[in-house]
Amino acid sequence: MTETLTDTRADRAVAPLLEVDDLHVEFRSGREVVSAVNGVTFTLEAGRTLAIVGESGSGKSVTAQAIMRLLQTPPARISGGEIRFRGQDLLALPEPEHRAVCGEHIAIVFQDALAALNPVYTVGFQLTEALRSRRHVPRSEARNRAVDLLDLVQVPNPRQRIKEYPHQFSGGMRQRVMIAMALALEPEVLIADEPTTALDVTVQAQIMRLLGEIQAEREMGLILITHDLGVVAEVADQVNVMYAGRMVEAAPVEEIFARPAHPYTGALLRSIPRLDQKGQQLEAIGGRPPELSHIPSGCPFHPRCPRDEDVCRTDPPPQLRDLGDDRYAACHFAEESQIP
Amino acid sequence: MKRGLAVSAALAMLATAACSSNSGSTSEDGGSGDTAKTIHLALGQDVDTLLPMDSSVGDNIGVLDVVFDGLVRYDAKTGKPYNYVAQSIQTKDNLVWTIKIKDGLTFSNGEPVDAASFARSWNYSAYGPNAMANNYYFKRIKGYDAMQGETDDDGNVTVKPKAKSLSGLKVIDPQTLQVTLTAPFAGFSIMLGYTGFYPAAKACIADIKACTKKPIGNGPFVIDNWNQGTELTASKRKDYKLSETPNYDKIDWKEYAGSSSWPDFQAGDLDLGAPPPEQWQQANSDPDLSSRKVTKETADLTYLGFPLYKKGPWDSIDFRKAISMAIDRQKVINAVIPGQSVPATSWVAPNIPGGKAGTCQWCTFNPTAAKAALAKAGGWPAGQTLNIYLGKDDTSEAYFKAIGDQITLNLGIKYKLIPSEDFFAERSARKFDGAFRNNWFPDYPLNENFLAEVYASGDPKNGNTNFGYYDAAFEKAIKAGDDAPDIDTAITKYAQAEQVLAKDFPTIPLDYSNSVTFYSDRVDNVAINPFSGATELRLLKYVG
Amino acid sequence: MVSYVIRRVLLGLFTVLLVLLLLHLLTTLAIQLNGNPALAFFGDHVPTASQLHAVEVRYGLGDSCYQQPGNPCLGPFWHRLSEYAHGDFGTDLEGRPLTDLLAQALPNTLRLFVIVTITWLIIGMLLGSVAARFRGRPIDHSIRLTSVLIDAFPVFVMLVVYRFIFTVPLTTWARRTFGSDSIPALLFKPSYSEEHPWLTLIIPGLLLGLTGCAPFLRLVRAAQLENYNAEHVRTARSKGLSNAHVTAYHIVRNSSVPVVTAVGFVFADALSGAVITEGVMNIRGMGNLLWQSVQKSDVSVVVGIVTILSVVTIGVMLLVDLAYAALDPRIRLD
Amino acid sequence: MTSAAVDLEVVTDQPGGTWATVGRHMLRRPDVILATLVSLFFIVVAAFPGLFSRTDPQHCDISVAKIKPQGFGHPHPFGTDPSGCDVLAQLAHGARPSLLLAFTVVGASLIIGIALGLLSGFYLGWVDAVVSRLLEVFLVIPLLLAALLLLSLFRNIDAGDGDFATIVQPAIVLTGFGWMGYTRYVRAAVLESKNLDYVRAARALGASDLRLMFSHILPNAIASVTALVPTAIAGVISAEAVLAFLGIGVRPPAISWGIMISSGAPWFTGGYPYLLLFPLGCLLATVLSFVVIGDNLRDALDPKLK
Repeated sequence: MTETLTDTRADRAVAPLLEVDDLHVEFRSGREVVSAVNGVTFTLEAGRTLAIVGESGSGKSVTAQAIMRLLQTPPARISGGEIRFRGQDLLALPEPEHRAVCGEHIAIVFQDALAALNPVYTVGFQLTEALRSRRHVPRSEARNRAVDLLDLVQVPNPRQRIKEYPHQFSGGMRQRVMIAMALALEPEVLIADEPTTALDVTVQAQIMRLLGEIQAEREMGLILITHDLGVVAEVADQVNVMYAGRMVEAAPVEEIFARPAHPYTGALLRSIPRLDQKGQQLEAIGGRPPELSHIPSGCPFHPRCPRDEDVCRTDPPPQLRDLGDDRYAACHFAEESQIP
Repeated sequence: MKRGLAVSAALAMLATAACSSNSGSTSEDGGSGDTAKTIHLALGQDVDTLLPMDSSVGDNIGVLDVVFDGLVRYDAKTGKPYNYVAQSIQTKDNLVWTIKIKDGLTFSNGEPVDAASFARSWNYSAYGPNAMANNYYFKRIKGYDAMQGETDDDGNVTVKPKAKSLSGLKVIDPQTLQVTLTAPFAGFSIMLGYTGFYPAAKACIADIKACTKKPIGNGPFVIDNWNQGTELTASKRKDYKLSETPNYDKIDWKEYAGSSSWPDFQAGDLDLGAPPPEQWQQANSDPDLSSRKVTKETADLTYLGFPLYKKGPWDSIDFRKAISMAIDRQKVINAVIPGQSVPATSWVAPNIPGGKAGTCQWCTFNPTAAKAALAKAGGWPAGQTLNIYLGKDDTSEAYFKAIGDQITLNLGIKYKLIPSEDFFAERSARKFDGAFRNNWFPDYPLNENFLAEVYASGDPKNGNTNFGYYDAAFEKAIKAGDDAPDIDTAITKYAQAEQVLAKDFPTIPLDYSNSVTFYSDRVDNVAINPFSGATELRLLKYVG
Repeated sequence: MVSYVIRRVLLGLFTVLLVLLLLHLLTTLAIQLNGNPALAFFGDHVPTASQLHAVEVRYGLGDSCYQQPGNPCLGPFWHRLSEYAHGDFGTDLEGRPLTDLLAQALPNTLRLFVIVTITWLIIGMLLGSVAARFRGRPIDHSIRLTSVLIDAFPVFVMLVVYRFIFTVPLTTWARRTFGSDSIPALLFKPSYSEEHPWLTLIIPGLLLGLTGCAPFLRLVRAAQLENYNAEHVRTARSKGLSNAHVTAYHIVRNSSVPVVTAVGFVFADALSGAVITEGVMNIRGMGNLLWQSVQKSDVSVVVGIVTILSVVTIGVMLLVDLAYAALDPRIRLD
Repeated sequence: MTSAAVDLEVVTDQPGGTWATVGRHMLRRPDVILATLVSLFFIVVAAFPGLFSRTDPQHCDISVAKIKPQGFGHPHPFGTDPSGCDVLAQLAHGARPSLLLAFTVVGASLIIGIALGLLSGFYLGWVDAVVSRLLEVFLVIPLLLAALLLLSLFRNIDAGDGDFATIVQPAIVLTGFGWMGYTRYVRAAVLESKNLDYVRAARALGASDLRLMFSHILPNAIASVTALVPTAIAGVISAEAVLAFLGIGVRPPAISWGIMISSGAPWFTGGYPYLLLFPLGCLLATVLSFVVIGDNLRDALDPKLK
């Protein structure tokens, strides 16, 4: 069944922009099989920003790459679940059709722009590459589009800068080029995989504000992947927290900050400086993120969890429970509100 | 697009240089297309000149044989000389020779072939500073010494040559040349067929450099073009008057730098060819190929010399007898150069006037007698290796390895081969400390050429240069030969000189090479010149 | 950029000068030790002192310093330098000007190199990309193994076997079926022919190229592997570009940078391969000419040819660096 | 370039363990085990040829020339060559010059290369300029061309008959024109690791230049260079055959695989294939095993290309 993707404006409003439903991703090396993502579900609506937060190794980047089918398939394998874009399961699509979606409907921005941009081509070439090779836009028109894109991302003097090479741009400017490149084909969904991690704080804020403006202006769905809750506060509408390949909490951004339901989210909040709570001792979370090859039994967070009851160790990993007000948490004691 | 520029520049530079027109003069389209009957031959690459006065070794002698006519030529079957350009050659006392030249013969550029053309060529060769390879052939003619400058031992000229021409040469009239030798020599007329005695046109002497590349000859063929190192082409002269001219029109020589021309012959690109040792067996077992094969024993002698000028076991005759009898010559030939040589049992080639097989009694394989002779000579110091020096050539290295193995096998003497490019330099500088390879390819068919030139020195103290050998009886016999009234008595006198050699046994004859030539189905009547071993190109018939 | 080229050219000239000096000292020492090539001129006959001296003068070895080992003979060195400066590259032992020798030999060697380089590029890039593309799979191992085998195969063995076993049957078959002057007939001709230089050089060039392509192939594979994992390739894929586009623009283009530098190194080694190929296949080229003149201790030809070969090598290395800078903008030629 | 730097840190952060892990990694692969066995076998043959053939390779009787291989148990198991010498004896005694030449040349080139590379990379300035000029002069004249030139020009110097004497001339020439690759490699590695943090830290702690060079920079430069060694050994072994073909390699009466191959090649085409196949087989087996070891060593040390 090769469904074509000629979606008309009408059904755009019906099916959610992007749904990830019970996604499982495994990594096979030798005889050992490691599950990097086991059972992640979330939806993204147009015009809203979903932040996925978690320490490195929690499977957030793998999820993003699974959506774009960028995972190297000898070791990695999507072993379950669906990724629906407007009701259309991307995983079922054959390669050429899936490729048509990438860039056209869903685009991604990576963390380290210097490595992500090809050093031997000019910025102009890389900006217009998708336009010229997929939409066969004539060279001059493509160049103007490139200048507009750089203008959109507030890169000064764009007509001159498109002739230059990535290594001639500063960190912040390169990240803007990445964003411009992702927007080349006016995608509806933009995935930003730790877009600001490699930048210093002041530039970080500018990039986040730029993403927010573009997302609002174009009514795009924005998935913001980061390990830094602080960055998320202003831009995100909804926050999902991931730990050891699972979604441990999902809630609107105000609720996450006000009433963190999962102990891990609470620990994350306590480890970042908060304007609203002065003089509070910053605490680092004890222990280290679990090795994906041997995730602890029961609730994966239990070795580092202040609560750590027997049930956490023995029972199977808790599922996400609905706590009302769009709040969900995967913890046996989620309902008992205010975890210290 | 700056970026692409450098890359394409790199490739372009390589491409243009590569396809620059082949600026060497493009030879006419020899092979395909035209209807002229063409013979394709191979040429060794040590051909560096086509000037007769300067050609003494290598394939250029074969080329010049069809480009020039000598006063005398040698019969293909017997090797006996007969007058060709010369009308007659007379002498009463073997001292003064009167040569009459046939009338009306011309060079390819129209100049007359007369007495002056021969005198001009001989004078040019004899003049020392011209440093011509055939210079020493004229040392028998009166006035030769006056034309050589003297040099002191470290090589700078002390005395400039006094004369520019040989006083012994007199042009009596345009067709008559009178030659006066320094001393009577019966074999002088026999020498006149050799390349060094060819005539030279005025135009050639005027511009020697051009003449080296495009000789002006009086033979049946004219050199068209010589792309040195690659190809040499010649075509038949229409206005050639004399009788010996073949039935084909063009000759195309292809030059080979050491690599064997055998595959080209097999593929049909060449009309004459000889297989390398490795292919010998296959070539002979191939019914088609072996039916088109001609072999003939030649006068090309390979022999082992010893540094008689140095103290050591060499100067004992018994030691040399032991070495000689320890070598099974036939077995070595069959293993290394099958069918390409025959064991030598004399110092003068049997097919040369005055040559007779069997003059050497100790040249047959006799291991027991060899061991006895070695013992008589005081044996060989234990542990010391016998050095064998030779030139750099795969076949001769394999041949002398087999000889060395025979000596070790039958006498227990360990040996070591020392091949070197500078073999000739070291030999004449007497640097050898062991046995060494020698080869003699006669310049003219007379037993004297094998004897006087190689062993005579007239210097009792340190003997001839290469071996340091001197025997008054040998020198006397040679002198008697020179003074003999006619050629036949001369030959018997020279033969007595060979008997003296047989008694002294200074060197060990090893083998006379067989010249073996395979020919393609396009040619016939392939005859091999007995003493030069080259194919008689004038007798070759093109059968298309 | 221009200042860089000028500086490199000057450095190159300085290097050529050093090479010339090194060559002169070596060849002079060789003559002093090996004895005088003039003696070889006389073959079996023993020359008199005056005849020998006449030939020495003709060979340009008249200067007495050639007789004393250890004497650097700087006189003749400056003489040769001034001659080179005036564009006179001297003559060989037989008096043929070097420029004539080169006019005949250089085109053949350059033709051989063009074919060799094309063979490298095609086989190297092709097999290297295939090996990288199917990394770890059996085809990757077999390609790497065969490339090692070919690399270890002495080039002369292939040439001798080809010339003595394959050429004759192939060319006779081709002549029978396609006519004696057809392309295949000339392609398999046992040795080089002046009338059809390009055709008769293809197979020798191929065989020589084959032996040199192993390092090339490994380099292409390594360079492409590095790029397969590169992040900019992942970005390109995320833009929905086709596999072919991504491979051509983002993998091959980036991995061509180290490959170009490899041409510089392997080019220098191909010169030595040429000596053997030209020897066996009877090609009148620079390698063959050099080998002949070294055998005859023909000093002026040896020095002349090696100098020209070094100039060509330096030229190629400079071009490779320029190409390197052109291919990778991060390299700045200050 | 950042990814390369990162990997270097990965390699060096367990300094002690590098070789152990490399060793474990290598020995798990079957082709490496086979390659090691083959190369060890030929090293033993080179060290003790007597074990494999009692006959003296130079005892050649022309009357038993060109005998086809008769198989073991007969006087000439591998047959005899055109001058009657036993092929098996030659193979056994030919191994030593070939391998000895390879090890000496690579060893010497390595030492020169590392020394010059280290000095020029570490000190830069005029040292680097001199070394670069030297590099360029020697790179301009390629290895084989230089060998051809030097060995033919100095052909008459006889260095005697000892094991080492027969290979001293080609060894000097091949080393003289073989060190440049290592210098470039080490220099690049030194430049790369010179300004890494752990080296700067060591310098800040007052480590002397020598200590810096030998205990900090060299170990990780060595890692990439040692991977080159086996492939270089393979290169010299096959180069020896080419030198023998040109008549300027190991000098007879000593025998080497190269000499057997170059004299055997024409006979292969003349109907005696075993004269080429036996020595060529030995050469290819040795070269192949060294290259397999070299490739795997490089892959083990440079995880990126595994």
